[in-house]
Amino acid sequence: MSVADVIAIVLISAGCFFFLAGTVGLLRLPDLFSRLHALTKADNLGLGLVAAGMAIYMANPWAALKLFFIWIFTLLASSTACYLISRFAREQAGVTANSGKEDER
Amino acid sequence: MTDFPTSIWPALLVAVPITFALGTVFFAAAGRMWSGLAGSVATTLVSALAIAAAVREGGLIHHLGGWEPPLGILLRLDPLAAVFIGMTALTGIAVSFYAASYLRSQDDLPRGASLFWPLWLMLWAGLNGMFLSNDLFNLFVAIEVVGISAVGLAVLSGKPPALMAGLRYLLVAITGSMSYLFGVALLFGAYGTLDLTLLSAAVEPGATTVFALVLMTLGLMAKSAFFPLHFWLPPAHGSELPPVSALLSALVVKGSFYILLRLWAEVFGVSLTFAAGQLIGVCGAAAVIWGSWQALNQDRLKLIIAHSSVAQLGYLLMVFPLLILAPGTAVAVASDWTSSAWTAAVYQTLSHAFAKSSLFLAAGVIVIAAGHDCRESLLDLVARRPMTAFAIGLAGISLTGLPPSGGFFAKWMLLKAAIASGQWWWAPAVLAGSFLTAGYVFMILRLAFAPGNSDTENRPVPRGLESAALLLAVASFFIIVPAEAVISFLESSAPFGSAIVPGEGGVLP
Amino acid sequence: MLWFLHLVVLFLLLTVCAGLVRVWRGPTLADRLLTTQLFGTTGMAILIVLSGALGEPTLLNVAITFNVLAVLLVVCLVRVWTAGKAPKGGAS
Amino acid sequence: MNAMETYQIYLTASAVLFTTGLAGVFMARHFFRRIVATKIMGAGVFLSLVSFAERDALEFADPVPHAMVITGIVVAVSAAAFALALARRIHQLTGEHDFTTDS
Amino acid sequence: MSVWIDILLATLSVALAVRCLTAPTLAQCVFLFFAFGLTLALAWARLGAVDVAIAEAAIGAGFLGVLLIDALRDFAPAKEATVEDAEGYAAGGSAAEGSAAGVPLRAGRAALPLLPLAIAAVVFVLLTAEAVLNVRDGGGLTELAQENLARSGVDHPVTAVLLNYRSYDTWLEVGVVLIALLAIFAVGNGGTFARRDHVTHDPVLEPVSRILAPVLFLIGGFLLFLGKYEPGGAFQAAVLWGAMGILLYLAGWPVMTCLPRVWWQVLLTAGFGVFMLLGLAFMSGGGAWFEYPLAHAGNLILLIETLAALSIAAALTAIFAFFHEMHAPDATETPEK
Repeated sequence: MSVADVIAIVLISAGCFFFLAGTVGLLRLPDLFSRLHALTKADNLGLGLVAAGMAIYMANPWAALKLFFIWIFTLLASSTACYLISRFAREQAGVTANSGKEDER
Repeated sequence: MTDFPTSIWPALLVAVPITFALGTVFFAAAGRMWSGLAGSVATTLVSALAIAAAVREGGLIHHLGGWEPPLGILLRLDPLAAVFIGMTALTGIAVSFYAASYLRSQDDLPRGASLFWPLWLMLWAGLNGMFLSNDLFNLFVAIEVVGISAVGLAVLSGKPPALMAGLRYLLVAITGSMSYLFGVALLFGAYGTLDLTLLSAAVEPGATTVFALVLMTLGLMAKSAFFPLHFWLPPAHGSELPPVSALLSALVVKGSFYILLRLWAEVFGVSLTFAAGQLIGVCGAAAVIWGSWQALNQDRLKLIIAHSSVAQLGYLLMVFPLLILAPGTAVAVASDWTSSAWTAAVYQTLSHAFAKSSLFLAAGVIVIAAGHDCRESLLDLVARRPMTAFAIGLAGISLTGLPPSGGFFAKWMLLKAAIASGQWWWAPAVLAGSFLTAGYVFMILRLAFAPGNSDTENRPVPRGLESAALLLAVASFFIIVPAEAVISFLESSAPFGSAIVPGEGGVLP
Repeated sequence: MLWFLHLVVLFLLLTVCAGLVRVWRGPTLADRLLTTQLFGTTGMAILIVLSGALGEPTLLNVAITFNVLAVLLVVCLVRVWTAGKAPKGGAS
Repeated sequence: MNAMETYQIYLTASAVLFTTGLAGVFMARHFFRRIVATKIMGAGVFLSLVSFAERDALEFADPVPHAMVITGIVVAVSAAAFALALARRIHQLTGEHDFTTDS
Repeated sequence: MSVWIDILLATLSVALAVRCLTAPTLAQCVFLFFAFGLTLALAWARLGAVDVAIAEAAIGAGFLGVLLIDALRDFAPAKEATVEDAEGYAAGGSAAEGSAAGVPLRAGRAALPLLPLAIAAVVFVLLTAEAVLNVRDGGGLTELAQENLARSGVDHPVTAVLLNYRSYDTWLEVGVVLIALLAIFAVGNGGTFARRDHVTHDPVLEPVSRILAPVLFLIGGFLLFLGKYEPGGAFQAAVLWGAMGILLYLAGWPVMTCLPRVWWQVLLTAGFGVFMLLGLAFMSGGGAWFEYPLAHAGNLILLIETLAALSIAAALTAIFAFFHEMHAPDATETPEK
């Protein structure tokens, strides 16, 4: 196993950790907005680390470029999506106020 | 098997209607009508020329993209396909002229009604493609072209009952074609080819083939509205615009029947058994009795005609048990009745297509004249609309199977085949169906001769509408005249006239 | 190295399964949206890892396509559900 | 478990998916669910085709089933879109969302 | 190890499908359907069907998903968005818990005999599995497709099948999209679109659409061009371009009314029409329909793919716009088709 592979393994493992954190956050956190917060971390960091690890593993500049685009794109997408979701949730009759209560069901 | 010469006609049969269909999209309502009519005339001409060429050469083929099967797709205009294409052309041209006149004379139609033309020409191309195709997957695509455009036509009136019936029809169509496609997937997995001819040489008995057979048969039966999967047909055909009802009942259900017939006769022989044939025959007999009985109990003319379709389609199913050889029967002996049974299938298809479309067109005339299609609308029809009444009479006689009509010839051949093959038990069903059919036909005719009340409306009807209905009724009556020539043409090539020889390990014991 | 990549795929799939619970429980549409968003990202990570594991770099194109359309879905959902309240698309 | 090849796992799944979709088409009542059920049925069919393609792979997987599946997906989506349009129109005109009031 | 991936994926897809059909609310049904689409795309990837995965992601999950979401506006009461669901009239308060415990499909009035049906379903699954697993190895057409690749004008076998060996199917399929569009117009009022004269100023959506739309266009073109060499091609590109149209439409741009009617008509029919006419043109030289001279096959296929992608993209955008405006039928109308 070469040094590059070890670096890739470390990066991908770290990415997996963030995905795990995001999922746990999604399941355990009490209300929508904290869940939203948790998820953004998972999206950006988790995918970024996995992509970086795979770029090193594949050792192919063309693939690395694509991976980089995928990541940038996810950043753009997830921030837009999170903004839209939170705005949507706010517009829909005050989720902020009672989302905690609804979650108790 | 396919030593027919290559020709461009099969390609043109699909390309010409589509060219005109695309042309109609560019026009507003009036221009759409004229370009649509031009397309219908052109397609009919191409069909006539193609059939003439097929008669001359015995059959034509076309390798699409220049690739041989199994890699490419083969279009194959054999005599059976030619007869079905001819049926489509004759019905199509009459209905096109009717529709042109009808759509122009009705002013309460929704704005989308002029979409009739592109959808109908696409449907026509799809039907031609279906009859020509020699490839299982291409048949699936053609089925979808036909299915979606047929439902599109069915909902043109925009009324809630038509939409409801249309959605039900569409769901049945999607489910049926998915079921068919699953069968295709299994056959492709097992034999590595999609070409019907190659497949018929390769197919072996076994669980896979049996399962594919069951799936494809059920899927196609649902699309053809064969009993017991007919539930969607009466509401759909009863609520459409009259020209659309005529097209759908005459042509669209026949498309799936054609595929079913081809598959059973050419591909699935080894997996069929005598019992399987009997089972599907029983479905047919039940359809004949049940559909006719329902038709007798309807109040609205269009619903009578729609239920009658269920019954008449039942006759087509009764052909299958007669084609399958009983254990221990020699092929040579069977040729007596298999030829009659094939003739019955083709003639029942033709006479039903013409008679049923004629009846629906006539019903459209009555709806225009009286404003509705309840029983009262028929009163005194003979005096008010003699031409329409005459069309209904002729078509009704052909449906009932009274001599010397086309329908009579079909039912006579069916009886002959049933007796000759020793399967006499189909005869009572055929006869009972005829009696019940006579019941509702004479119910209609009795009303037509009855004196009407003075307050029955009688609005003017464009003359073209009545002539189209009459033309088709005459066609359904007189197709018996060229019978000998048609049959000798059909007999020149398999699968017409051949028996289905069951193999070991078939679908039923 | 391959075994590691397979392990990663398996692990990410399991997180998807866990995330499903949120789709079932909701409680609000926004929560489900959020989970779908997470699915999209995790699915992309799986695709990336798979493309390495199978030696099929073209799988990255699938990831790109998915990525783009996931945004469209979210945009559409929010737009569609708020259309009744926000000033409408200029028709007025 | 190791005796089972990749394509066989997905073939089994395809059979189950097809049945699920078929049951859904007949048993679900809301138009919307029936339409989704036809899509699931289709997914089962396509999965079986792609599985066969993987089984027959040489240098690359069999391209013919792949092409068939792409065609099939487009056709199925077109049909589903049409069905959805019909269902929505019915809902707007009558307020119905299943076939219960239909004859 | 990889076997477990496959088993997990297969189980997950089946579970999602079942759950999708039995979910108590339509919104859940839609989201589970997305998740199902995702697992399916991963399954295609595992099976080496990259083209199918792109098509599934683009059309099956993306486009149909957008339509399903839009249909939710009609079918699901709007308050479902914030307050937990139940289809209003349905099985009562604890709908979510009840069906999580295994109450199947809303049986309602006509309570179907569930046990026999369940048994029938199990028997059917077993029969299907038996038939499917015992399929003999037919060998497929891999070898033939590979042998003839040099004569097809492209380097990617799936594209060769789609646009050369079986181009007739593909052509009809482009036709099916057009027919579906016409049929959808027939359902409504003949295809009219509300005129939008100005852009709404959505603070996020507008800049996003400005950035994302060109990116979508580029990725679509990229996939189209790649189709010659590796997975990609007309349909995938079409959906990305269609997605661009839908995005611009949603952001408030006057997508459906910015072009004169006749241009839309040309755009919608060009793919289908030119595909056919090119085939016919070469047929007049003595070949077969859709047979292209080898020297030009590659370029002709690229041309056909481009036009087909444009047409399908236009059709998808029009279908979505039509769906979207179905909800507000009283908008000012301008005849489109």
